[in-house]
Amino acid sequence: MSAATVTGGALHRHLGSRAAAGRSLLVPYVMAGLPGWAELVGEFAAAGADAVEIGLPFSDPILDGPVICEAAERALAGGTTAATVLAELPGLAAQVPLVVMTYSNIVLHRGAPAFCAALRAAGVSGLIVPDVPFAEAAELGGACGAEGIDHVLLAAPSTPPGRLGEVAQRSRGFVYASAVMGTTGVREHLPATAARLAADLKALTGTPVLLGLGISSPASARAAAAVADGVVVGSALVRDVLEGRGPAEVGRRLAALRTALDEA
Amino acid sequence: MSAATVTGGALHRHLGSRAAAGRSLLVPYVMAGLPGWAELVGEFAAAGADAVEIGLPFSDPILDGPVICEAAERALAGGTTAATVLAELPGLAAQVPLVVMTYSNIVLHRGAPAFCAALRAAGVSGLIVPDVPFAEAAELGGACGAEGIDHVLLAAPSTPPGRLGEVAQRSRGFVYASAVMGTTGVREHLPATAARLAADLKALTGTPVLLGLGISSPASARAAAAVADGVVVGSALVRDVLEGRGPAEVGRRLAALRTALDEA
Amino acid sequence: MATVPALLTPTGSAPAALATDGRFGDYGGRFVPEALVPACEEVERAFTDAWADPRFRRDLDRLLAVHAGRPTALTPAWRLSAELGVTVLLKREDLAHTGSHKINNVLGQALLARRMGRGRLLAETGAGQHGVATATAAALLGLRATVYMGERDIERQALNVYRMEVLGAEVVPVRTGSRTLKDATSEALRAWVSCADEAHYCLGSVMGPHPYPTMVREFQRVIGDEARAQCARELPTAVPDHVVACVGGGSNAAGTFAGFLGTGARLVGVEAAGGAAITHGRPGTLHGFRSYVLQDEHGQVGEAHSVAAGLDYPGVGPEHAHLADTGRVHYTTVGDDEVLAAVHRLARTEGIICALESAHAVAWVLRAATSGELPRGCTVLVTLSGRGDKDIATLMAARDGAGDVR
Amino acid sequence: MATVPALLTPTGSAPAALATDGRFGDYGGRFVPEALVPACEEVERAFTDAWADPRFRRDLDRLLAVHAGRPTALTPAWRLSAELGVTVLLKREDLAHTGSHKINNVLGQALLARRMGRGRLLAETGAGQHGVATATAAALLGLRATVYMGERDIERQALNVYRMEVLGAEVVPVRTGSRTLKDATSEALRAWVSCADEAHYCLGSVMGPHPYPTMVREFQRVIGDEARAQCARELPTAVPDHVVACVGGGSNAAGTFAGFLGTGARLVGVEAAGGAAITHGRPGTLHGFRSYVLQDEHGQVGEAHSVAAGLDYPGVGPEHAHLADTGRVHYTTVGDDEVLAAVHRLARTEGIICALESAHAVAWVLRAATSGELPRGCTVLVTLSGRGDKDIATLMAARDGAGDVR
Ligand SMILES: Cc1ncc(COP(=O)(O)O)c(C=O)c1O
Ligand SMILES: Cc1ncc(COP(=O)(O)O)c(C=O)c1O
Repeated sequence: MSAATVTGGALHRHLGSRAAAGRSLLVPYVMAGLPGWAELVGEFAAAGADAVEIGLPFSDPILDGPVICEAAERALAGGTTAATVLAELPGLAAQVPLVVMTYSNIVLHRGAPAFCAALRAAGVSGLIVPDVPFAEAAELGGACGAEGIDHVLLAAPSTPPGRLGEVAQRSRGFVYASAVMGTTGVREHLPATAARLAADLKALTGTPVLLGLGISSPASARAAAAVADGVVVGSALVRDVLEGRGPAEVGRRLAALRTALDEA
Repeated sequence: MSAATVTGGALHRHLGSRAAAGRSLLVPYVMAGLPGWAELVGEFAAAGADAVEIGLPFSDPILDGPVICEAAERALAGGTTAATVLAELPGLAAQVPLVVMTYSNIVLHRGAPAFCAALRAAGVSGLIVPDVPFAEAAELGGACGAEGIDHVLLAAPSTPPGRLGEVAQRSRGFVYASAVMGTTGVREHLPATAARLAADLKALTGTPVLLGLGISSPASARAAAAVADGVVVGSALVRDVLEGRGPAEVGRRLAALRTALDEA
Repeated sequence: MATVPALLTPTGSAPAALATDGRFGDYGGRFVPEALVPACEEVERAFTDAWADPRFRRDLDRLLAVHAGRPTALTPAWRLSAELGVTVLLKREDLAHTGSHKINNVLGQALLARRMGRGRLLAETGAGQHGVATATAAALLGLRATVYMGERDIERQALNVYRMEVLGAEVVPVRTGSRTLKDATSEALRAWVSCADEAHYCLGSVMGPHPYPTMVREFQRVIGDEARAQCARELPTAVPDHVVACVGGGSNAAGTFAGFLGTGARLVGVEAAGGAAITHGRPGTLHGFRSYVLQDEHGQVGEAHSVAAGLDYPGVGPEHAHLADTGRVHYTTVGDDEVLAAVHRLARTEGIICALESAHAVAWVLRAATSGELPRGCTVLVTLSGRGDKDIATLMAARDGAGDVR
Repeated sequence: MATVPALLTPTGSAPAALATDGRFGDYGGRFVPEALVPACEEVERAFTDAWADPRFRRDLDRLLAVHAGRPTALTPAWRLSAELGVTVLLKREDLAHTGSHKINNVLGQALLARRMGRGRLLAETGAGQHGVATATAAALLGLRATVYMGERDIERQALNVYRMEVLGAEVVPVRTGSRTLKDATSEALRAWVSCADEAHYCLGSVMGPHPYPTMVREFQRVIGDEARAQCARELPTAVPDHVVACVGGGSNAAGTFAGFLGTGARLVGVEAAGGAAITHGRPGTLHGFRSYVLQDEHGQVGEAHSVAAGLDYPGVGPEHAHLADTGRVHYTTVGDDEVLAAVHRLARTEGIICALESAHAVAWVLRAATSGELPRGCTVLVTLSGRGDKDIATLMAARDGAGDVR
């Protein structure tokens, strides 16, 4: 493994040390551009998030289920662009690291180096691009590295052992372990595939392994935390926003998840 | 030519002697089954018809234009059949010979011999079946001959010389000379094709040659009489009936035609 | 087979002069107004001449190949065969240009019209398939086309009407009688009387006055000739045990049977129960020929009723009447429900949505395989006369009207 | 031509292993979630293996022949050629079963799916042609089919929806985004993530993640290989001067061009003016591949708008992007009005109502013959990718909306 496999940026260090301290990590997702999204980042930090994922809406989000698809459509209809979001981020004075999640065309449209530079300028410390799999990640990884952005890679239940090792080694900030073969969405129980993948990944890396995709209830979060270093929670929170709940109320749902994790 | 070419029935003798006397023959058409059709036969006889054509309606009259098609449809819709018409004919005590005109399926449905016997029983003296051309006429001609019915054949502007001679020789009662390449209907002027055909036929036979198809006005009747032995008039009269004119009124139209012919 | 010698021209032989008087036993003939007789005779002469002319044959064969897409495939219906325990082969006229076998005939007649110096084609049409085919052939050869169509059919088949118009044809609404195919045919004959010198009447099936029943069969025999050769390659027995086709006017069946009359194959013609001239009609004359005709007790021609518009004709080609009388071909009927079920069955087993007309032949196979009339292990050739694209709206209406159809 | 070696497999040669990394210059690749990468790799392995296997080739060739009706005809457009002063040859994919070239690809993928032990096909569809073809191939091989279709397209294309249902496919309405093809493709990819172990994603054009652009081109190269051989028989020069095809995703064009890249023919790809990814797009990623994509200044993918539903796609196959960059193929656009006029012109001169998609290629020929871009006396091969039956309602609406269209 090259030097790139051992260094990491602010996100990497922040999550790594918290996980090392035994804390179950909680990373909620915010769709930028929805009403109150900026306040929600603050609420999440206050409610115990270890980092916040900022979704930049894209017209064709192939890893997202109906809830986040609808959120993206609404955000786009409201005029949200990568530029408007990145311009607002510094003003949030977020208390936790921010991780941008978006699709490759949004990144490549500006060019990966320019995009990563813009992320850094906006105070973002990590980037997740779900439609850039490991085999396509070299260019983007280089651009992230050049700007000190942690490039978070995804692993899936279908990922074969060899590549799982590479993903585990190369991912920065955390390894995004797909709990299920599927898209983002709200699922009742932690899928059976999750534990096995998390265990495999943890055996391969010291980088925190977070389970995401479909984790929505305190129960499933607790189950996930038992096998991984934490969880990413998206659709359950976004659905609240779509249904008109304000930042404080959505923040309370996150707090409940925090409690569940801490009790685990 | 066989004996059949020189003998003829009542219609043949009747029209032959009238024509020989220098009279322009007038044969009007009545669609059996339309309101007042029976009275109309009497009116026509009184108005100077030399014979009356009785149309038996058929569902698919391929030599008829819109007026007679509609008349046939109405007659059929009213329940008219060959049997009902033939049953009424003797009661008319018509003052002139009657010539039935219908299509081959109506004849063949009963069989030509039975049909011709029924014609004779009803007092009919002639038969016109426009979709039995000369080449198909042997069977029907034989059946007519056996019952003393005059089988009227059609000739057309397209009929080649050889067959024209045969039609002229074989036709009984009169030769039906199609004034035009077309169907029955109302036409303003005597078509140019008429004079030539009539002249050709008259050179081939002593049987009266009547022009039919499209002759409707006194002027065209007069023009036809100048080149032939008379006319068959159909659609102009049937149209009157369809438009609701009563037998007396329709009879007056025939009388006008008679006058035109007599003045010629 | 001595009764039907004209059908026995062997595949691929040099064109032989057709000697026929237009009679098929008691049937056929030329029951048209005297005015039309010369036109029919001229078509007869021109066709006899052309059919014996290798150049005409070559031109037609080339048109059929490069324009209409012949030869059409012979498809083994693998899954249906397995389900039925009977080897089913499908002759795929649905793949021919414009979607049915009708194109075979109209290309022949259009070439003939050009040879005769005619600048215009007249045609009747019911559902519109023959009208579309005629409009197509006319466009291809630079002729004008006038298509007569019943007013009711025009309403029901708006898409085909527009197809004809796009192809440059004039569609004339027919308002007489039942305002359907039967009346359109009468009207086309009437129209022909007044323009026979410049227009050729391009009749759509093996009906009408002589020489049409013979001529159209000859133009359609390419179906049977191809299928015969394809079966010889596909089947160990070379010839299928049974050959099945639907019968409206009877042209796809006549063309199919033409290839197999000289063999031992059992031939089956399937009529629509509501338009079964052979099964339910009586001898009569209609549209210039003598044959079985649906008619009432007074000799008035009846209306046919079938879910397949192309089988809505109260008559049938005269050669079929004769083949029925001699017993060489077995004619039978299937009902609308069986037909709809057959469309769905074939679609789901073979991926082919056939025309409702063609589905009559398929429906008979389904029934006969179940009843044992088709013994296990036998081979059946079925002509799929056309594709079902034109029938989708009808299928949807049938589904919505009766939930059990599928 | 050294830049595109994979396209040069000579016609009829023994199958050669396909060595490709899925890159066409800067384009192509596999931009899918990590979860889908193994599924793509498995398709790649299976395809590479199958394509080198003479038995697979034989099975596919036989299906294409006996079921889909290949080879399709090459039609000299006699009258149009005379009018234009240019020899126009039409490659008739409109005669293929289900009415377009889409069947070539789906039969290949369905056979592959069976070989991979998959019991189900997933597909996206816009106008419904690829959906119908997929449903057809699934029925034929006894697979289940699930077709994703935008809710707006479902409303606009009710007949094709019902055709798929008759064939036994499940049509799933997609309610995200613009509720058209683009969104249906996204949804099919999403669905594949959760069932990649039992379902094969049967993508409809030369797009998507590697190996789809290569695989679909190989399945479509039968168009170009056949046309090349047919041109050799038809033309004194053996190879036409120009080869023209419409470009939506780009599969009929890729298949056509594959037969002529190794020749001196000038190749022309015609996009819809309102969906011209190459002419008006910028490099981007969409649906798993990098290519030219219509997008706004923020990187959001645009909606395409064309009278031809099959060209309503904001991306284009990556190989086309590369062929555009290298200059080997000339890409251009035509507008809806020219396209409608081209449908009518071809219908009236050749008796062929082609698909609105295909009419883009025809429209370019009409324009280029007039402008002199096609010199008098030159030869042009035009791929007619499909038939226009599906478009009749659109043509009628265009007529009613704008009297001058004809
Ligand atoms: C597909 C199809 N099959 C069959 C027929 C019936 O005609 P024929 O019996 O002459 O083959 C038609 C007539 O329109 C048709 O369109
Ligand atoms: C007839 C026809 N042509 C062309 C296309 C465009 O696809 P491609 O560019 O992949 O050939 C379609 C797509 O639906 C089509 O139906």
